[in-house]
Amino acid sequence: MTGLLYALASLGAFALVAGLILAIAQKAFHIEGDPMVDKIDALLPQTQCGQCGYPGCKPYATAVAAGEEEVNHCVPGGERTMLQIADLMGVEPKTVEQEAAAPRLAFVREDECIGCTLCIKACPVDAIIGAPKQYHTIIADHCTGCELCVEPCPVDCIDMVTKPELLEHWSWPLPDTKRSQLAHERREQHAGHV
Amino acid sequence: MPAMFRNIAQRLGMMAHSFPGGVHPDQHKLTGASPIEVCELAPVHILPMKQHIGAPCSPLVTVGDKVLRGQKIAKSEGYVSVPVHAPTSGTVVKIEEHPIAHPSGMGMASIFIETDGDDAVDQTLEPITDWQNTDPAVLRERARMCGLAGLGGAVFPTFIKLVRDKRFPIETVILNGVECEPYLTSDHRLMAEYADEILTGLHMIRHMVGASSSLIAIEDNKPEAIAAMREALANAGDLDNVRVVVLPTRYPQGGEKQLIYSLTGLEIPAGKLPMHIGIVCQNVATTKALHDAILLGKPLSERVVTLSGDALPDPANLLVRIGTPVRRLFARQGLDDFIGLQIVHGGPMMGERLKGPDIPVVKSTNGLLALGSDAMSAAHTVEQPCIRCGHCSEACPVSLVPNLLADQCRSDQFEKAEDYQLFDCIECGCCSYVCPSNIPLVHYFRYGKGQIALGRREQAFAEASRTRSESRDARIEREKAEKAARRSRVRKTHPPKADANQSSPPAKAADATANSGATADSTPEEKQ
Amino acid sequence: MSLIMLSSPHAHGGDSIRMMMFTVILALLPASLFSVYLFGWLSVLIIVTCMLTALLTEAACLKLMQRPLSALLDNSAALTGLFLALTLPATTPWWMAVVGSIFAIVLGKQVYGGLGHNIFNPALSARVILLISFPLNMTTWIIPMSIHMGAVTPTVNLYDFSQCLTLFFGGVNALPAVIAQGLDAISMASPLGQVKTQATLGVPVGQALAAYHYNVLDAFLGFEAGSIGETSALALLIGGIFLLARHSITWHIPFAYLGTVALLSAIFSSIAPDQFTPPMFHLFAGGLMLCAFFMATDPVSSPVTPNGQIVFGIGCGIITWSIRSFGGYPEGAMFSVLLMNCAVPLIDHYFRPRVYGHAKEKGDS
Amino acid sequence: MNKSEIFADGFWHNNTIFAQLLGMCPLLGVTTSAENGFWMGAATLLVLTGSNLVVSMVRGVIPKNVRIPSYITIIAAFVTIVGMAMNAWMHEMYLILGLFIPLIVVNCAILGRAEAFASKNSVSDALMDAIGVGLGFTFALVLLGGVRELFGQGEFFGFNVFGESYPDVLMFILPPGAFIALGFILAAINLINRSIASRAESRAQADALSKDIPATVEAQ
Amino acid sequence: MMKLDKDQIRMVIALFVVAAIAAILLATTDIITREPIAAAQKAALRQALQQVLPEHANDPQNDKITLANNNTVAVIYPAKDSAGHIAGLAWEVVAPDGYSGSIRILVGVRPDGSVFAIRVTRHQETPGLGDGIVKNHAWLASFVGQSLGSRIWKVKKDGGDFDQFTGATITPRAVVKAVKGALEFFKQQKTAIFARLASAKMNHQAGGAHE
Repeated sequence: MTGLLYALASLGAFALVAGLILAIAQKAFHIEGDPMVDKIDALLPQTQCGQCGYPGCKPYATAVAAGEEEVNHCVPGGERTMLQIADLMGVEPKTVEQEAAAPRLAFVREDECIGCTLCIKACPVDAIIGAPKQYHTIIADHCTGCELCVEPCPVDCIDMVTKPELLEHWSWPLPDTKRSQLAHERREQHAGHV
Repeated sequence: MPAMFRNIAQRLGMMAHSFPGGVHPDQHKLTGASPIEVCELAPVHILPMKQHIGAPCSPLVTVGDKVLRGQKIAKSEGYVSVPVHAPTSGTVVKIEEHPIAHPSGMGMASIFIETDGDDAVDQTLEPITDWQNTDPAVLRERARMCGLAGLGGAVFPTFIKLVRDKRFPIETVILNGVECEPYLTSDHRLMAEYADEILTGLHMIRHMVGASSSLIAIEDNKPEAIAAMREALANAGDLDNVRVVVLPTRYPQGGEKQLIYSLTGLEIPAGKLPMHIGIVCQNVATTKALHDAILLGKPLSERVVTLSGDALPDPANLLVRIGTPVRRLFARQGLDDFIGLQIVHGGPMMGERLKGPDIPVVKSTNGLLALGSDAMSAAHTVEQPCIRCGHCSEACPVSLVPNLLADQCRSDQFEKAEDYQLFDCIECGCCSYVCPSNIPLVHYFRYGKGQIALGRREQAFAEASRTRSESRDARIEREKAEKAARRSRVRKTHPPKADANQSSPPAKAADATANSGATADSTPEEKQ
Repeated sequence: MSLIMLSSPHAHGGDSIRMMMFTVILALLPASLFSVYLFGWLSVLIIVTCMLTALLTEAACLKLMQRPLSALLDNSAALTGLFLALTLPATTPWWMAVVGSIFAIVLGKQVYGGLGHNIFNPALSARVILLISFPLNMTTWIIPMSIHMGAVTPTVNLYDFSQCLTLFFGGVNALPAVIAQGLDAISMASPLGQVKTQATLGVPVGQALAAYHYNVLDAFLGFEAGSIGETSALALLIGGIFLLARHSITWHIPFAYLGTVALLSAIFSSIAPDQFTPPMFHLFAGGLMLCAFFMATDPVSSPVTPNGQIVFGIGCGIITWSIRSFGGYPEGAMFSVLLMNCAVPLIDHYFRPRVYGHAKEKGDS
Repeated sequence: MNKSEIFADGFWHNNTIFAQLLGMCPLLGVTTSAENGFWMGAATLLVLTGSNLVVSMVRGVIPKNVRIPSYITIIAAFVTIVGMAMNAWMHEMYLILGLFIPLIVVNCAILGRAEAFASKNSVSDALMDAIGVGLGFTFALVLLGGVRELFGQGEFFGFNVFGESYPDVLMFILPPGAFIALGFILAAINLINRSIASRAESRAQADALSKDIPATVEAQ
Repeated sequence: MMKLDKDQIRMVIALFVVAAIAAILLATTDIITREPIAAAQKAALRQALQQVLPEHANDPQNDKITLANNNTVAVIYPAKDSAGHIAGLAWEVVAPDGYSGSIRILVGVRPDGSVFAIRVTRHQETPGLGDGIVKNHAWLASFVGQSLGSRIWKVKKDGGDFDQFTGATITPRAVVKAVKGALEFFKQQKTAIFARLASAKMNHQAGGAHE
């Protein structure tokens, strides 16, 4: 019987002390604030396309950082961005459902443009210049290819065109050897599996 | 101990310094003794709008224009750029995209000139005979106007290097006559046949940059060139000012960094240029072209090209007008059928393999090789696993560890590759040359560099987009606030009527205006 | 003309894995031949069995992984087999040679991804697996050239093919009883083993070596107990010099390795000659020469850069000498190489050469 | 998830050893023979059952912040009880496994199940999970112990398999052998899983096809 | 001092309750298993003693004596025949210099100072090599009947009379040394031991009378 008492006393006392320490620690080390938003925002491609269901990259980053949104909704960022965010957040990667098309540019057929400025209002990065009743032009270097200007256009004069490949921007592909193909496959497998 | 040996060797005049690594490929200098032949004019010359490192040019002529030899037909768009000149007289027949010597096989806007056969020369540029007493800045402008770019293969605009800068006084001018690539002999023949002109060119450079000493570096496999240069020096009585340095043959001694190290033992710090350590390095062909530009008033419209390769029946050194189609040159030397052959633009170590012979000779074309499948297949057999033998790092002239770098590039670990100084790779090809596993190391490095550049571009673009988006949001916010302020002002002066119907339309209008973006200021509502 | 993108260079020096491996096999020829001289047909049987098994195992692995069988021609499997054979004692039974070779190829090489991916030297890892699995067989040595030693009892004639064949495939029990007993008579400790045992009893080094009739010249030439290929420092040295001359290896690893062992043993044996063996003993004893010239320099599992190779060699030297002097095993050469193999990625990272144009950074050496 | 799915998940798909690679300490430490593996597995199974039951019962009561210390206390209590019982009634096995029994406390597999499953599921589900996971763990231990015993000593559960002349292969008895044998077992398990997956896939494809055919016929 | 709110007080209480329940369970188990554990330990020891002692009529564990000598404490289990004569003695010795850790050996000796049998009770030697000291019955048998004078108490490698197993020298060497130590201990303490045994017997008988 004394054994039972001893056990009770020692374990109980220990539990009490440990519980108190924990309780105090919880009060003392409570932290607030979240620098995660900026980190996630930095990973996003900043197309501001809204395909994630948020009005821009930053709002999406905020939602993801708050844990309210999955990491796989950035279509232009594709697999790579998803993996980076998942890595940063320490969550399980998810497949990106939509495949991002090749980077594209919006192009205004100027002779059809009526100068309504609706596309200018829609552009999230101010890449369209023009004034009312004037032709609008898209600054190719600024266009993120988000397609947000296509829908508002009342005369459907905006096309999405493939981004022209520039000689200066050309870069060597991986060598066409078995080995590099294998490496490539493994990378994809890895990305798909994780 | 090695330092002691080096001192002794130096005293014996055998070698100055030895850069690490390097290889000794078979020389194949088939055309070393072939005098330069003047190549006939082609019926059509094709001139790509960018033949140098830097910004491309824009055409000055339109279809149907008559041009004269040496006439400027495209002007440079930017500082690092030089104009393009007509190689002969004729008519501009079209301006359109045409393949160039680029690994992508992509084309570039090019001016096509149909030769009229007169070869009439544009006389606008006066020769500057009294160059010794001419302001270096004038000479420098002449070099730019004449479209001079490094003819050794790098085609960096020459005038940029020929500058006097008080912060970096130039002490030494180095003439690069090393020509370490196998097969190529264009510089070799140029030195053998135009030693005097090159020497004059060298003095022009010295005058322009204010250098006190100069060296002419030639590898010991070109005795004829060495003799010719020495003779020219003796004739000119220049023996004290200029020294011919004979270097033991080793690839890539012709690389600027390696050559400077070989001659002086100095390293160019990363990210710096030779001028930062008081050195200007010019290729002998460029020097000859500078001589022609200043003393003869001739813009750059022709160059010496070595046509060679184990599959070419009749190798030769040709003086070729820029813009001449390559297919024509090969045909001239007896090669019409390219099946099973590989055509290389430049030397076998650093040149680009062409996708076809339908490209023109450009300023960087120092050689054109037709290689039989044997020679090529040795270089491009199936890649085997790396056995980490370390031969690549032994051969690397900049002391990288190529096999680790290749692993990193292959597996897209670009940050690590940058940490391992991927961008210090000069793509000389020594590592691939010695690799027993036939790993295309240089290819992996090019892939890595390209991907890193792509990443940086994307990063910069995203950054710019973010800034634009944020400033747009801020502007909309500001406009909204201004609107609200104005409205409240209006309300104060004209208190709203009790009727709700009347108060809502202006509010809607205000919202619409707030969302109107770039042209908000000029929307009709705003003007009311 | 194909449209495959091929980068420069468009020339090649002509080196191949196949030739490199073949060069090493050639360099092992003196040691192999000398082992046949010392241990007769037993040596031939071990070498042939190991090389054949290694090749067959490699073929099976390639088949299993759906890789082209042409990879057999790169000579690496044959070399691994030969390496392993040379580290085995003369009395190794056939099944141990076979199991060892399979271990070498499967566990030492293919599980890591095949040629070029193994962290450890395959032959050495197999040898260590054999050592810890069958310690009795792996530490039983016989007197080399026992036929000339004037053995009193009749014993195995190493130059008699049928006797060797019976011993190799049937084991001791398959031999006539008289001969089997004689085998005991010609078994002896290796010099390192002798010193280690005596040291634990507190016998001074000099005394122990004298009792063993140790003789530096014999050790150098190889007339002492040990694995079939490791006894002759001379034969290995000839092979090593051949490799150096052919530029198959560089001087960094062997010199750093041997130098470190020599230096450490010189210092300590001059301080406490009764406890520590002299440098000459260390250099010619056990597998040091074999490891220094052939095992540690195995390209796949050694550092790439010269600086790294020197560090690697010094590390091997320190560990070898420490195990021999203080460890539980008499010989430490193989363990030291395997241990340093683990450190190779780190060494490669920290001992990169200074890149052209970059000032010397702190921590670089 | 129904009960059989919970069991299958714990036993195979999420097997502590083969899928999660947890609980390596007892795995590598005691599996020199199949019998040792079996009893270690049995001890773990008992502890796991007890802890899962209790944790599931108290899951609504324990505050989030002290759940880990509470679970550990519960697990430690069960481990000590099992240890005492083993000492009392299986003394010989206790002498062999004794060192490893207390270590069950820190077997992350058990805490992992308490945290990941029992604290979120009903008592009966938690019991099923404990049985599945525990049997899966036991299976893994017996398998590895069996392989090591078989190749190391030529025996299985003490019965001679390869005959008397089989030489003891010490590597399999020593710790390195545990790692190597485990590696090969994992490879084999992956191979089995892959073939199961590919068979399932081909079956699914066949199903899809058989569904498609009438549809297309109708369309025509 | 910080004030704890309700949540945190709940935390402390929950932890305490869990610990308390665990304590009760453990104490109960302890009470239940205490006797079976003692019995199991006794049985294990009895089995071991059976192997190292000659046939006896008594329970050696009941008749044990504790002999403190310098700083070692030896628990000695005597075996007595039906007549009450001492037929053999057993005690545990520790060989501290095993290959991996110490080895515990139960040494049984006859009253004349010769070994009756030895058994290794606990060791951590390398399986397959050093564990020959448990499995190699022929080797264990080579100790039987040997006394200090009848053998050179060293392994053969060191010039003694006992085999080492091939490949393992350290373990047998440690065992031989420990057994030799045990015999020497017995030789020195023989009279003391027998004296203690005799007195213990008296005590025991006296105690028995009281019961």
